[in-house]
Amino acid sequence: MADLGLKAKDFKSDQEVRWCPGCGDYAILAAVQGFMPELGIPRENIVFVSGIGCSSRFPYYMNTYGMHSIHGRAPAIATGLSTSRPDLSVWVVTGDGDSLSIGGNHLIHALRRNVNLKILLFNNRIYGLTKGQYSPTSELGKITKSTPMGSLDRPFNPVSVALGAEGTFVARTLDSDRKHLTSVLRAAAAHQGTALIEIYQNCNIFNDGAFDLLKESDSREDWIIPLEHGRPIRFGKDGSKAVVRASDGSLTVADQVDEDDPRLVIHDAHVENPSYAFSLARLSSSDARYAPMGVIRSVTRPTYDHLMTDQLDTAAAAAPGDESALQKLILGNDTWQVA
Amino acid sequence: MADLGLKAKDFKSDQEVRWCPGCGDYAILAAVQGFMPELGIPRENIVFVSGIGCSSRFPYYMNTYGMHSIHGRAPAIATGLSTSRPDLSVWVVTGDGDSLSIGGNHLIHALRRNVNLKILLFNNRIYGLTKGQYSPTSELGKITKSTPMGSLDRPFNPVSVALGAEGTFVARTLDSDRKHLTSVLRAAAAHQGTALIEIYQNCNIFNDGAFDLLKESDSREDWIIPLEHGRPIRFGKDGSKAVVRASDGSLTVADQVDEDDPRLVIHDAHVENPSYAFSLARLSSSDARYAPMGVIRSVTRPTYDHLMTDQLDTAAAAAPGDESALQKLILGNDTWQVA
Amino acid sequence: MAKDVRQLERVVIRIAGDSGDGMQLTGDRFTQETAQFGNDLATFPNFPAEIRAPQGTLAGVSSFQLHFADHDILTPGDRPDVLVAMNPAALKANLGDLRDGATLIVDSHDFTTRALARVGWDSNPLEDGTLEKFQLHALDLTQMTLDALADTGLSRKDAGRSKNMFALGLLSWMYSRPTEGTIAFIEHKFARKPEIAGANITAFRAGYNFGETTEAFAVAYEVKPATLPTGTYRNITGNLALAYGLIAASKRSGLPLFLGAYPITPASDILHELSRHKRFGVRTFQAEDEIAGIGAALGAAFGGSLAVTTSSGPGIALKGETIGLAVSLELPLVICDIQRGGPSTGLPTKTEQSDLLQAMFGRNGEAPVPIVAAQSPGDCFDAAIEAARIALTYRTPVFLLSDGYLANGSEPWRVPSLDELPEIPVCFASEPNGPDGSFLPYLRDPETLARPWAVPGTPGLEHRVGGIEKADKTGNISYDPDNHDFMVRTRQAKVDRVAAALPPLAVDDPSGDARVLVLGWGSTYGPIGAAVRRVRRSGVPIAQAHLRHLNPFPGDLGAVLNRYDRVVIPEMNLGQLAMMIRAKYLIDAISITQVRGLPFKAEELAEMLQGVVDHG
Amino acid sequence: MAKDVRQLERVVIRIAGDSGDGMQLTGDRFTQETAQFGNDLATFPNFPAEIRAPQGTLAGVSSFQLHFADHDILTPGDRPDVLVAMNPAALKANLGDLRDGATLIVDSHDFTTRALARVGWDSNPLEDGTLEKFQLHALDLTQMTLDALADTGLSRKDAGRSKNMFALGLLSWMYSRPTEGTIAFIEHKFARKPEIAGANITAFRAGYNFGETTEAFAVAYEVKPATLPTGTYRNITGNLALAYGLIAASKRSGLPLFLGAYPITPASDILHELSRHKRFGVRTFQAEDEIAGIGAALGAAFGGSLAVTTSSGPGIALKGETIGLAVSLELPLVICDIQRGGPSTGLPTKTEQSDLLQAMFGRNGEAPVPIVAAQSPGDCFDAAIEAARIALTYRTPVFLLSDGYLANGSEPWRVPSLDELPEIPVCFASEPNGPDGSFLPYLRDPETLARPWAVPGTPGLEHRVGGIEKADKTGNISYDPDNHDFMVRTRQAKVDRVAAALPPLAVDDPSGDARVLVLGWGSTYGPIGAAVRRVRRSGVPIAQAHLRHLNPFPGDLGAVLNRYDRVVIPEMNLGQLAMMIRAKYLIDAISITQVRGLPFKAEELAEMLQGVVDHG
Ligand SMILES: Cc1ncc(C[n+]2csc(CCOP(=O)(O)OP(=O)(O)O)c2C)c(N)n1
Ligand SMILES: Cc1ncc(C[n+]2csc(CCOP(=O)(O)OP(=O)(O)O)c2C)c(N)n1
Ligand code: SF4
Ligand code: SF4
Ligand SMILES: [Mg+2]
Ligand SMILES: [Mg+2]
Repeated sequence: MADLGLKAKDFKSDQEVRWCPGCGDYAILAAVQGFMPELGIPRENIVFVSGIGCSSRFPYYMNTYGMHSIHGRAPAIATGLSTSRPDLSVWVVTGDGDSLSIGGNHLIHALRRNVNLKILLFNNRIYGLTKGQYSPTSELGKITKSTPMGSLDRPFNPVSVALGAEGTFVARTLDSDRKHLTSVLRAAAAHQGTALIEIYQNCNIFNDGAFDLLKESDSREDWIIPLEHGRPIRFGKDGSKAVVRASDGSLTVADQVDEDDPRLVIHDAHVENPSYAFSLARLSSSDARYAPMGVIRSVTRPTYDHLMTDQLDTAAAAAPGDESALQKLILGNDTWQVA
Repeated sequence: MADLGLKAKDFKSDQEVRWCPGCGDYAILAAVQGFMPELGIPRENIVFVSGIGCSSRFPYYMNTYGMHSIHGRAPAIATGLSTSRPDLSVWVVTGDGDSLSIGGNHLIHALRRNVNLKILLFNNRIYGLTKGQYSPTSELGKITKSTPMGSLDRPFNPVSVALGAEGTFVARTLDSDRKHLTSVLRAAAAHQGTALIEIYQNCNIFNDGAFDLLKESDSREDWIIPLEHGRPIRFGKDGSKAVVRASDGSLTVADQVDEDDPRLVIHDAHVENPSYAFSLARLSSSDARYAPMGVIRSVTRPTYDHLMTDQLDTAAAAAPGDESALQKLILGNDTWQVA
Repeated sequence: MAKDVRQLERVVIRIAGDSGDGMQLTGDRFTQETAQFGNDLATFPNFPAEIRAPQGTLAGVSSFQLHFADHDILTPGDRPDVLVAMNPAALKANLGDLRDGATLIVDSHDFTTRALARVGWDSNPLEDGTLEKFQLHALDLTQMTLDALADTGLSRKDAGRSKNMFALGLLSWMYSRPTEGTIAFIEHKFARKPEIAGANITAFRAGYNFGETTEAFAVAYEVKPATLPTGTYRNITGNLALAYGLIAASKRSGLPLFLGAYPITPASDILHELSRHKRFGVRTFQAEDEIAGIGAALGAAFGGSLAVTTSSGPGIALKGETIGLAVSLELPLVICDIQRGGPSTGLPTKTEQSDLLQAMFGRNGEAPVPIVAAQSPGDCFDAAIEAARIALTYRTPVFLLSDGYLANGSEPWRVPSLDELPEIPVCFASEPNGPDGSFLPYLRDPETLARPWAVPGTPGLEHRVGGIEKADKTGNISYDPDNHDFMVRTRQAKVDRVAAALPPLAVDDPSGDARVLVLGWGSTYGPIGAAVRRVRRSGVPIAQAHLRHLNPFPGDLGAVLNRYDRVVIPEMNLGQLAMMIRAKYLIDAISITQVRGLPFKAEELAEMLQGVVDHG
Repeated sequence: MAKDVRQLERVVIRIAGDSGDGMQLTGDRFTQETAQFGNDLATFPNFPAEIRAPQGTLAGVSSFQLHFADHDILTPGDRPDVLVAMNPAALKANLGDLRDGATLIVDSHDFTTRALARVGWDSNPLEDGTLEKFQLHALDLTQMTLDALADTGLSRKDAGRSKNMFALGLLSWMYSRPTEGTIAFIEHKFARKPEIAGANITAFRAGYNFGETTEAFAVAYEVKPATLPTGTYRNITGNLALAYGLIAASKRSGLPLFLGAYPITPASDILHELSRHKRFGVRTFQAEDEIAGIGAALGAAFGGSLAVTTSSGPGIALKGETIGLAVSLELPLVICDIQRGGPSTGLPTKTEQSDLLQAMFGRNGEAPVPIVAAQSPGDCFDAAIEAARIALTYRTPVFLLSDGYLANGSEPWRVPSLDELPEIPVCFASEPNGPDGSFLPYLRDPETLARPWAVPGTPGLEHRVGGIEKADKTGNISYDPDNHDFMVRTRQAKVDRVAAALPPLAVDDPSGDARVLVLGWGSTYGPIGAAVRRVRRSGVPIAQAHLRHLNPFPGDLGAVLNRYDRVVIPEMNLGQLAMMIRAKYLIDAISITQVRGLPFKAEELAEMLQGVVDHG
């Protein structure tokens, strides 16, 4: 990518950032602003579209084009933008409520269409902006303002949802790990099509510590399952834990796995069949604390935007689309003259 | 279940059935009416709720309570009904457009909540009622009124979507196979929670023959993969094809598989981890013609309706809910008298 | 045998049969022949909501009405002079609409006891005197078709399918229509199935010849061509004209067209039509729902497209929140509402004008949106261009109201030359407009109050927009009370500004003596015009004005209304325009309403207008 | 030292600080003390849309205003007599609202050059004469708090958090408030963190003692208890009263309550509150979106619950299609719209009355819905019961309009005894009502035009309902034109019928001499009442009437309006009620509008009313 001489600060808008002090959103903002120069795309060709929620204030802080739209609809709006302007780099910023509650349908349809969007899903497992109701990613039994006796509905696993919806690129990362976050942004930017990045984000006001296990030095190595394409999936403090394939074909976590254990799984983000990625995602269902992190799936498929442009080009090549052609069209085949 | 002496005809309403002659909906209606007496539930405790579409006319033809609602919203409406009236047997009838296009979000949320609904998704891979636009289950490249150069978006696999959305019961069947359809209805009715049944249905006007491969005697055995819990997944004209587990853990179809081949997969609908069911569903991605049929997944989880009732009961047991308790509540703790 | 040919000034024909009988196609063809011949005409297709309702039932009847004349006409006619009924259900369902003495051509083939019972007849109306007020021709059209096709080797079922062509042939003879067009059409349509093409042509010719030969029909009729303004004409439906209007607006503004839509009757055909014109740079996006449809359109508007979304009432209801966002973003967007019977799912295939107040007020907060309405099928073309002009000029969402009657109805249309159409100049912002090279996305054009449209890709104009209240000029989030009051009033003022550039309202008051003005909007144009002519023919002066712009009203509307003693407003709703007029001008407008899913009948409306003239 | 205690009739106090400073809590406590003491009062909380805007910025200022008096009052007051400002931003943001001579208590702790620059001050207003019009008390409240807590072992940061309690203590002393309640409250609230409880109590007492001891405050004030109608009182906010009203309606109708809702400011608290009352059989369902929220409620209504959905403007816009379905199904449903500033996301935490026309017309087709509005926080209780009564009696969706000002504002409320509340008799259909033991789900009650409510589980009454037009009586699908016209008019007639059972409109016209009537609705009740009092105090008669029912209007409204020369309608929108009144009664009502996200100020409104009285 071209080096345009841009710096992180070139991506800071003049608007004061207004999240709560300590909010995980700050770190994500900094990481994104820090990554943007790498894209090699002039600021004017970048657009951030968001819904509503704390996280959705994001576009105001980016010195690019931006739209802070309405709750849940950012993927739909961005689809129209990207499809009509495939020359742009279109990013969507959304929260767990915005994207998986009210906006769930637009999200899954963007994924199946493979529109060229990079979707950053800030998952804090709570409704921040409306002050602390449970969200579709809150754990079962969650006590919140709207669920004083505990929530009753099983949370979505956003990665499973995306894979069930034919997603071509699905990744997960953590607000506080800037290096990892940046590497995932890089992979997403390189992907042609819809890239969904789930970013675990701490809401220190309404759901503080939701991801502490993945952040604290004495526990994070036990629960983060780092994924790197082509590398065995090993983790744990001493590196002895690993993801292995059980005899029934399912993936599980095992301890004390040798380097040459045949059960050891080598991560392959590019398998066409999403079943493998799905199994990875479901490691969290055996123990909710497991968090596979990194690019879970990344496969190549034509993008909706380009397919549409191709159809327009094909049609234009087959028959003229100029003013006289339009005049002919409007006239149709059955005319008569009144003199 | 109690035999109430009801017959199929008791479930026929006095309304004239108005689908196109030859439409697959007729067969489904007959199968459902034929199955209803088995439920052992009095007609007045059964409710059919539908959205909009050809298929959604269904409730008018059932001599039960019914609501023909609006496009895509039946799962939401039925959720309110079932949650407030857990004594009822609530059935949802929907089409591929109704449930997966406009109604996708309500569907996936009903599934994750595990509301006690039996959802019959009539998948004809087309919009019937609005006269033939492509639907989210239409195959890529489909030429329809709204896609004269072919559709560009990858279809949903409804089973994958449901599994990605934490569905506890997911099954598939065929309009024309009454016996199979009935067996699946039976299993769904027995399930506690949301049961999604995808029913392949022929629209002979706008998408005729979509499932011919699964119906015609010279091909159906090659493409239908029949699933029975506890039984090896074998099919093919001579029964020599089977679903096998490849060395990388994925499921594929193989020919000439012996009875004792260790790769042979024994169907287990009750595995808690949905990865297995997901892999089954994805057999269609290796060859779109493969159609696993039957109960793909059926696991036990408490239903949303009952959990809510339990919370009400618990609350009522902990403190009175009578008129004088209400009076106290309204008074609050900080009152004063004006004499 | 030489037959009588009698001259008529006008004829109303209705053909009716099962939804599977091809009535709409037959009607279309007869319309084309008639248009080719040079008559003025208006059509009214009417079909059931079911795709194929069960054969032979009342619910399954599909019909097509055509009014043609040697002078200009305005409606498809109130009461048919001729009914062609292909089965008992079609006869029963339409009988009540006929004028006394009308000609009845009935296919007697299916008049079996069973079929009769199915529609509630216990004796055969063809025989029991039920039809004595009419000139009945009971003919076994089906059998004659089968006979004509006996040698083709087609199955009975397939051959029977051509009976509509037999009927069309007969009608073509009766009304002296040219036949070449139909034959060419059949050849083209069934190019891949020559045996079907052949059968249809044979049946069509057989029907024609049957008219020519048999004694059953003593007279043929002729309706002379009408004298219309000079030009090249074609027949066009409202939805087609609307789609063409949008493409034309795209060409005239130099912006690519983007449609975000979800299918819904009776709007779907606009999506279908536009999806066929990719070579003109038209992008159509079939969205997952109406909200995504308008959302995608709004995204495309942000990117610099001429953005459009199309739907009908229930879908428009879903778009309300996003329309509010568009108001707040001040981006151009054309929202087409092809109205149908409501509330809720209502009567999907029937017409109504009951979304006017939804268009005005169907969203939260003070969110004004200009509204234009089309008045006839061909006029949908001009209305679409006008909606696009307002949207692009004022940077605002605009409602374009049409309805089921316009959408599917057709009329001869003088095809404009593209370069006679108004140009729609659009100028994207390209330079900073604020102090120190800054960009102020809400700095307004003093005349139109439009804000600059700076599309992504323009260096130096990077900016953010959103649905939270914005500070004047900068567009930054602002919770300032005075700013909010100012912005609310400014958005309203911008919409009001549209009136400044509108031409004066045309009032049709030939004698200048009228004391009563009939005010209308939308598809009632035809019926009102026809009713007004009737009233005038009885010697009473009466004035007519029809609103293209419903919001804002043309600036001189108040003055026009005040010139008359009484203002009457006929509407296919419970009085929605009447309410707006009463509130704004405080005049005691009389509301005439009918909510029957059908256009007004000119005759009935004329009587009601006469009543107002007579009794005030 | 003995101090002066001076009597006052009324005081308006505003406390302001960073959103993190606990201003709302402090205000609530002071309000409770004041209520306990027996003053009449009204409150106005005002906070930013951000959860925690950055500290020390204007955008982050949160404030709470309390008006209390020895007589009954109607509003939280226009201009504070006292402002407590906890930092420079709070001072700057609120200064403009003070009356001359007001008392200013400022925490001087943070008045550093940097903090001042942050809000655009380049010199220190505490020192540069900016505040000379006011009685300034610049005190280092933070430092005093820290000093008071020096021995507790708390960190500086934690100790500093108690400065709001210090301020509250000081205020409590100044206005002679009882303190036991606050101490008990703190103990209860921090029961699990005794060291925090202790610190807060210490700070509170320190503030109180500071007032008592220091010479800075020469006088304390006393505002005598007000004389209000006898009864048991409590302080209550609108959202809480609304939630209680719904539970009460559930008890009085004998139906279980079902709420389907999606969180949105300022409606969420109703969901929160109701979710806490499961023991009363209340089911709350937090849906995936607003459409599912109302959908679930409608499903529950079909099943026989008292069904409710709550939202604010943007969410209501999404519910339009489903409201239309509810109109068509004719099922009871209460739709609460807690209005906020629009359009679009607008001003989420500010108040507005701009959804009236959305409630009237925000859906496709002719879909009339009754509308009731609450006029004060406590009145939300009665309004909820009235909405439920209409919904259940007439089997119709009903809009209940409240707004952000009522939702969060509070007032003393005479707690009703449950058995004084109206009973809401509901009778489910249990028997066939048609020929041959059939059930006719659309056979209407001749008086109310309500259709029977036959809930699933009732043998023999199995039936189907849907959104397609239904035949009269049977409810079967019907495309018949005359039936449609009839049903459209019948649904309208049913809603109009609601007026028949309404009491006559109360008009407040003490002298009977007024020539001008002020007509209002919703939360403008307080400001209008206060303004009217002011006008009257100047010796000019003026009448006031306030509408609980916006659709239909009370039957005698026309007669009332005609008794006056002029009708003035103040609204926090661009004139929505005025439009409805003008259209219906053809009177030239004068619209006074303000769209500032804030209630009218009584003083300004009084001036405008005076203007109308003087100049017509
Ligand atoms: C149509 C609509 N419904 C509801 C809301 C209120 N609302 C705003 S943000 C939000 C949820 C925020 O949660 P999430 O998406 O997780 O974002 P977060 O604030 O946690 O970053 C809700 C319910 C709204 N603004 N618009
Ligand atoms: C809000 C709304 N949008 C669109 C429609 C139009 N519509 C009715 S049914 C339908 C799709 C039907 O397809 P499907 O759900 O697959 O049902 P099928 O007719 O194939 O059984 C559409 C788009 C509508 N009735 N309401
Ligand atoms: S409420 Fe939570 S998510 Fe929102 S800004 Fe504050 S810390 Fe961040
Ligand atoms: S259009 Fe298709 S789905 Fe609809 S009734 Fe006809 S055959 Fe069935
Ligand atoms: Mg969140
Ligand atoms: Mg379908």
